[in-house]
Amino acid sequence: MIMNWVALIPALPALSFVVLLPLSRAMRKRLLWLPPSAMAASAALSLAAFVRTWPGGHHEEPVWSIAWALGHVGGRPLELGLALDPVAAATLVVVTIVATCVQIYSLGYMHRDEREGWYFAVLSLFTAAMLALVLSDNLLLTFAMWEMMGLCSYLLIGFWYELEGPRKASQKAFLTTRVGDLGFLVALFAIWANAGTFELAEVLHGAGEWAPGAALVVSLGLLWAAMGKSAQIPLHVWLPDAMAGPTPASALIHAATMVAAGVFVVARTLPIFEHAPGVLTAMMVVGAATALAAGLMAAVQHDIKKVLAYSTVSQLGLMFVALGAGSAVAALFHLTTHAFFKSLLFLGAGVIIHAAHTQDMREMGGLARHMPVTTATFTIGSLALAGVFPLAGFFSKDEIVTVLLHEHHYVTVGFVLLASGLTAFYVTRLWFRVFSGPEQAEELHEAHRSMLGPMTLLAAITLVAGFAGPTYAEFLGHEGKWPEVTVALISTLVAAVGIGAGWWFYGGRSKVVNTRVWKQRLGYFYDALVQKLYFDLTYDTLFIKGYFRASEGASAFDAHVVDGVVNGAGTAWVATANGAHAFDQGVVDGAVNGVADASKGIGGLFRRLQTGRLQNYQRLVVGAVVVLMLIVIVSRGA
Amino acid sequence: MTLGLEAYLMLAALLFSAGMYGAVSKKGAVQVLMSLELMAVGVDLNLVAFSRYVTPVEMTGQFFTVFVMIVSAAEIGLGLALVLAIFRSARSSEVDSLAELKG
Amino acid sequence: MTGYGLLIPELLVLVGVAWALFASALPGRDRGAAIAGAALAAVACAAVVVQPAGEALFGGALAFDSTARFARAGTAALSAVWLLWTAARGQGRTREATALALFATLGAMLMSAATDLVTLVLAIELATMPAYVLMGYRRERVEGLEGALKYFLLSLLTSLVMMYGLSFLYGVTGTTRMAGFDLSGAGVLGLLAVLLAFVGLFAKLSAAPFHYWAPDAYEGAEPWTVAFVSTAPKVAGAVAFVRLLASVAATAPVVSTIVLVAAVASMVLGNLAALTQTDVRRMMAYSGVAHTGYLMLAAAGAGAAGYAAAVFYAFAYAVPSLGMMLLVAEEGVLVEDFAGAFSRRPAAVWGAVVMLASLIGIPPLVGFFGKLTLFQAALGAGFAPWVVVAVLTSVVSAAYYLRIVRASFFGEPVAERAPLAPSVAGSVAVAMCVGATLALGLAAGPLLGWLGTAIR
Amino acid sequence: MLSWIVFLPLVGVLLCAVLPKSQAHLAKWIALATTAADLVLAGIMIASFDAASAAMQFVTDVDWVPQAGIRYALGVDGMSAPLVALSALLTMLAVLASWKVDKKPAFYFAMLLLLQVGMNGVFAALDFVLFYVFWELVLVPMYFLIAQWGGPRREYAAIKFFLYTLLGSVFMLIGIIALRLQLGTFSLTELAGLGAKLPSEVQWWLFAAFFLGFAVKVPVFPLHTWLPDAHVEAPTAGSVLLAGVLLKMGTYGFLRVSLPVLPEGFASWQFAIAVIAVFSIVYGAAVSFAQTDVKKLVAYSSVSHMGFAMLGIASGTAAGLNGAMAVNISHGLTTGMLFLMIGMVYDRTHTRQIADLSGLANQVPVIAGLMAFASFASMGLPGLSGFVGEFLSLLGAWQSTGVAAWLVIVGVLGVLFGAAYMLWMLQRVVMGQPSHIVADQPDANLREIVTVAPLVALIVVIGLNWDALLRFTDPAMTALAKLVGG
Repeated sequence: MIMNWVALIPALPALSFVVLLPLSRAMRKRLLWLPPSAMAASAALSLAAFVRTWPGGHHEEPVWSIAWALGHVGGRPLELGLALDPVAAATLVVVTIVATCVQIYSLGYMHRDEREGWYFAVLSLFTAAMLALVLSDNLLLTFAMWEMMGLCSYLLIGFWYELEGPRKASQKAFLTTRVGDLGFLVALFAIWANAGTFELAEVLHGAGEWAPGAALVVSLGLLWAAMGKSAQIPLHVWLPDAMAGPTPASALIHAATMVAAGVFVVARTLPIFEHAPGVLTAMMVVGAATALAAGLMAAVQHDIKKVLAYSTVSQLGLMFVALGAGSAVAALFHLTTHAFFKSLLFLGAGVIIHAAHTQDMREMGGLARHMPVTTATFTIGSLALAGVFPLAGFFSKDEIVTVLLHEHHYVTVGFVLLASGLTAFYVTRLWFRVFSGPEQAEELHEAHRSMLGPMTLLAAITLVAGFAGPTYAEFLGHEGKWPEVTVALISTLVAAVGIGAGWWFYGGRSKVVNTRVWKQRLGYFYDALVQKLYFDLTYDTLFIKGYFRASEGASAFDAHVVDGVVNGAGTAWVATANGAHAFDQGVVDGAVNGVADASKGIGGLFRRLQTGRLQNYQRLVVGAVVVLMLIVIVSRGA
Repeated sequence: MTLGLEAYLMLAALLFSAGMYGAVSKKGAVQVLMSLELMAVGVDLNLVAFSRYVTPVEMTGQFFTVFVMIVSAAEIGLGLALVLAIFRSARSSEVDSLAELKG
Repeated sequence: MTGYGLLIPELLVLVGVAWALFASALPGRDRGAAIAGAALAAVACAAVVVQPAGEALFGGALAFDSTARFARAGTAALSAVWLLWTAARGQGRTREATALALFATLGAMLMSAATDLVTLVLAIELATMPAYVLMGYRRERVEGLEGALKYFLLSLLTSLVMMYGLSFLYGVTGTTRMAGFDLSGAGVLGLLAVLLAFVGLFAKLSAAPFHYWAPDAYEGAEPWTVAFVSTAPKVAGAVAFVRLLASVAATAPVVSTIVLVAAVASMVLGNLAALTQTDVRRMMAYSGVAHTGYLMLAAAGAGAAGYAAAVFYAFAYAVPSLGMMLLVAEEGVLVEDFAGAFSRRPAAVWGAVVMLASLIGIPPLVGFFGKLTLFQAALGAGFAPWVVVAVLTSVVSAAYYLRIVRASFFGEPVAERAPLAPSVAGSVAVAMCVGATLALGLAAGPLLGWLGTAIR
Repeated sequence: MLSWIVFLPLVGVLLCAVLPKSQAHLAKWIALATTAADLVLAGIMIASFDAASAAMQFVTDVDWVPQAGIRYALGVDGMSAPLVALSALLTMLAVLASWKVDKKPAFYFAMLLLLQVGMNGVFAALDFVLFYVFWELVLVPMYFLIAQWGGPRREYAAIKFFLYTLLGSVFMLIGIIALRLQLGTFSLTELAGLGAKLPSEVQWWLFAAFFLGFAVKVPVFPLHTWLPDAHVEAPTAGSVLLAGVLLKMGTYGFLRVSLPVLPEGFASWQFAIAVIAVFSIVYGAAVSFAQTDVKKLVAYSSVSHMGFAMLGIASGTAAGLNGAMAVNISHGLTTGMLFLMIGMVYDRTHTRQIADLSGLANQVPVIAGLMAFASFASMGLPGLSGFVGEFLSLLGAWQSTGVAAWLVIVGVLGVLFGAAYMLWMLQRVVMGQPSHIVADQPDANLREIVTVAPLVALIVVIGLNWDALLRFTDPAMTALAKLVGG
């Protein structure tokens, strides 16, 4: 049965962008109800689609699919297409729910900003692109939406473009992700060269018979792209700076959707990676390293949003580890749960920043007493992130650990557990810094109802989502089972240790904690972490400044040398043509300088031949006659 | 001893080159004109010699010589008129003193 | 219309001469003679066009084949246009100028038809002698006379060398009919004869090693006299050159190497020397040398196509450069004098742009088709490297021609100049040149067809 | 029909020429009317163009100079039809953009129309000499447009442009004549098949001659130094047409002549062209990153974009050649639009220095928005026309045997550098606080928006539905790819 209404899911938010785009600011303000309602409708449709694909499970034909020809190249049609299969259906629900919460939340949060209309328009366009990516069953369409999301994140990060920070951060974000996108492009070329089509099913099906190195090139390209989009080391530098954008935007983009797109695409194309095992291990290594490094850096940040940003990088690292171990389900499940509790934390952070009028945790404290709802929901989110028992985070992280144990990657398990411990530690540190301790800001008050509503909804989901683990796995066509007791115990223990350490350092304090104590104990290691492990420093000096110098050199080279070659050739000749100084420089500007100088030099030479004295001419004529006679005689004789 | 064609040609060549040397080296315009006239004589002698030895019957050479003589006479007349005009306005007929036009 | 009827165009020109010389007795002012001359020259041109080609006269001394017909019509037309302009703007003694010009035209028309050494020598002298007087036209200006003297002496020297060569040519082959030349048995003497003969023609066409008279003579003379001397006789000169070359090339291949050497020398020297000129007359002199080089490159190709291309190119060069020299006569001799010309006379400056573009070889003008057929002939004869030289030097030529355009469009007028007296006839003459440059470009086909390939 | 499209503007030129001094301001209306009529004709031609067949359509073929074998032959196929339409469209927009020209307007618009005759003629010509006639004809009006209405160094830039292109094209003339001598015809359609018969040594030399002629126009790395000067000094309309159409004559020359007529010549030169193309991409992007004049930045970006087109051509595969054509059309649209926007900014602030401009978004949001749109289109953002050309060229190059894979990867870097300089420009010009020059400037008026609207529409339409363009180019390019054995 034709379910073409599914295509409406990405179309509705796109429509609201197209409607808002040409309007003036005042008109946009009046139509502000349009984007959230479009989002809500899209969420409803996603739920309906989810119900329609229930019970899901693994079968060849997608529930619904539509394809259309984009163009013809060399006679072969180039097709794009959307398809609804269990993976897409599940992710659709997650994305639309989070997006709707963020949109409703933003109504309150962005209330005073006069360019609010533009914010909602771009947010809708972004969501449309994400939904289209999820639904896409054609890698070219995926790439197109991938870059579209990059553009929207550029516009959203750079929303307050009057300020220096957002301007630089948006450009950094776009260029760093574009570095990753180059990988995607190369992968697309290799796919087209080998499979002759971008249609996902055919590509996965035919991956076996490709030319030897092709699978390696494709998977490396896709991995590199995912590392760019999901901010894995070494391409993670843009995410912390991206916090310069509005917080709800970060909640949607840098917690739930865009950064997760990398994981989603790799999950979709995992069969290709199986043909290049080396890439899987590389992915696991990158994931583990990122999880640990990001966790460490999160622990030393003072800006609340930066802590959450590094935490996202760390959690994404975990998802990469799951993918590296070959289990798409574990990664997707963690992606789902992470989407909920991380966006909840970001929304919470938004409220906290509004209340404390600062992003620096050192100037916060004692919010718990005045903001009960925010504290409650934030706590649920933090505990989920830390991996405490009843909450979603615990189940999805355990899923990953069980998969790792099953695949006997014991070293990686160590890394994961260490990272989880660190996560618990910095979550507790954040919680106590913000909620306990002396109040530093005046008249703290609870946020507006429209902002708390979505947060409570997300908190409720986080409470319940964990238990959906096995059913989620079966829906995706894998046998779902509860995590073993041993694994549950180990991870709870690790979480407890983390929380305890956090409590011990930052809990129950009456005065403001300063960081000097850390500096003495850890010394230069602490500085390294504060300096974000010198990544930014090396990139700036090596790539950014290097490129500046290279382009300055190229421009000078072009203006003087290449152009100069045209002039140089002239001046060189002129210098050799003796008596060059005779003709004046003024005459030169009329013609093409280099070649002109040369020809002028020689021209000058000929003119000197013309002395004006008749005798010379006669002698030259007679001389010429004699020379010609010699030529004739010699050539005749020869 | 009978004088063959080569002897006449040698004489003509001698006259021609003497005239050419004179035209090239002499200072005065009139002297240059006279040397050119000498070259013309060389050409005429050459033509007459050929007519006598190569085409004695048709005597095409003779006609050729007549025309060449007429033409060079007219040329020299014109040349003298030109030199006179220059002498009247520039007070000197030194060929090399006239060198304003150059470059 | 055979036999002596063929000579009607020449007779018309002769009537023109008579009218100019003895006009003092007849009514009508000084200018009347020039206008009458122009009209007669035009009628002569029409008469030539009407004539069928291919007749020989005086026992083969004159052959009115299609190439001769093209050159005679061309020369007559060019002198008609020049006379029209002189009637309007000539400065004094126009009757003498008309007589001299028509004499030269008569000489040129005969030269293009001459197939016998004797008629050739006569025609050449008839064409060049009036030129000496025209170059020294302003008796009171010493430079004029100096230029004329240099032109006279060098030209006389080279024509005597030519006659010496021709005498040997007659001696060796035993005949003065060009068609009958057979130099195969002649050995070195024959080749020397040919070489010496060509020295004169090189000088007449101001080809490179023998061009020294041109720049000084052009600079000394009045621009409007240079206009005639540098263009009208050149078409006929090209025909004579090609006819002599055709007659000897078969049996003395070394001559085409000599012509090639002269051609390349002319192209390079002419264009490069013109680059830094500030006096437009000297620039046009060197440009004349350069264009003679192109013309000889085609002729060196030694083939029917090459000869036709050379003659066509001579005409394609003559028309725009006549127009340009007339404009120089009106605007002033230095490149700076053209400054701000566009604001004064936009139509005339546009005419200059068209003519200069044709000289550069920009399509769709007559110059382009001249160069196209020329390069085609040269490439056909395997002169690829020399064609590259020709192509590069024509780019260089664009540089100095554009300086005139640049001055007239963007230069600020240096001194406040008295606006030129408007004259219909003068502008019509220049307009005819511009029109011909454009029309003959678009109608290059029929023109080439009409020219035909008479000379094998 | 084609003769009308090519020579209709000539009517406009004559009308402008004959305008008395007093009514000189009427010239712009004449120009608008003629270019609009020309666009309508071009529209009819595109609409009634039968995309399926790769053969020449609307052909007129009559003798011109029979002695030299030159024919007056016009015709369009899948490759030239879109280019003729692009030229017609951009010229009309150029006329609209020069509404405020008050210095000698009759002369200005006459030159613009004469330029259009040349441009339309080049794409429609089927006889090689006719092609060369229009190719050279374009030089004269462009020379006057730059030299008369240009910026401070206009005379130098104009003469440099003239001599540079003339040098290239005279070598092409030698090639044309050599082809005529070897193969006996000037007709491009006949030549296409015959060329293979030539010995590969001759093909190598001929390809070199044509390469010089076309590469100067594209422009390709060593021969590009005329472009920045010409662009910076040309008036807005001049830059739009120079970048929008004139550069395409170079690549069109490769596609119409070099590839089909000299397949072996192409095979021996293929790798060299690919290297030069990729170098142009990266080099152009790097140099434009350091520019201080926004117009020079866009000029160097043209070097980079046309590098993609050359890479597509070097690939010789159907995808690559389609990519080259796509770059031609989309670069015409995007860079044309960029120059129009820069023109608007210049009309207001009379400066093009990036340092003086900032904060356009707050002061003139519409212009800023359109400028950002054009920048993202030229950066190759999927969904807009820029991506089509770059993606297909790189894809074709990857598939092609003649182009090494590492070259494509360096080419892909060009995509990144392209984004870098465009964003860097946007960040300084569009974002930030309005500088004192930008403050209290009026936003875009209706005429300016109407000028840019068709470009925006086309960029989006081609971006979303590639077949809008590929429908025309694919048959011709597939046939060409088979001919070249790509």
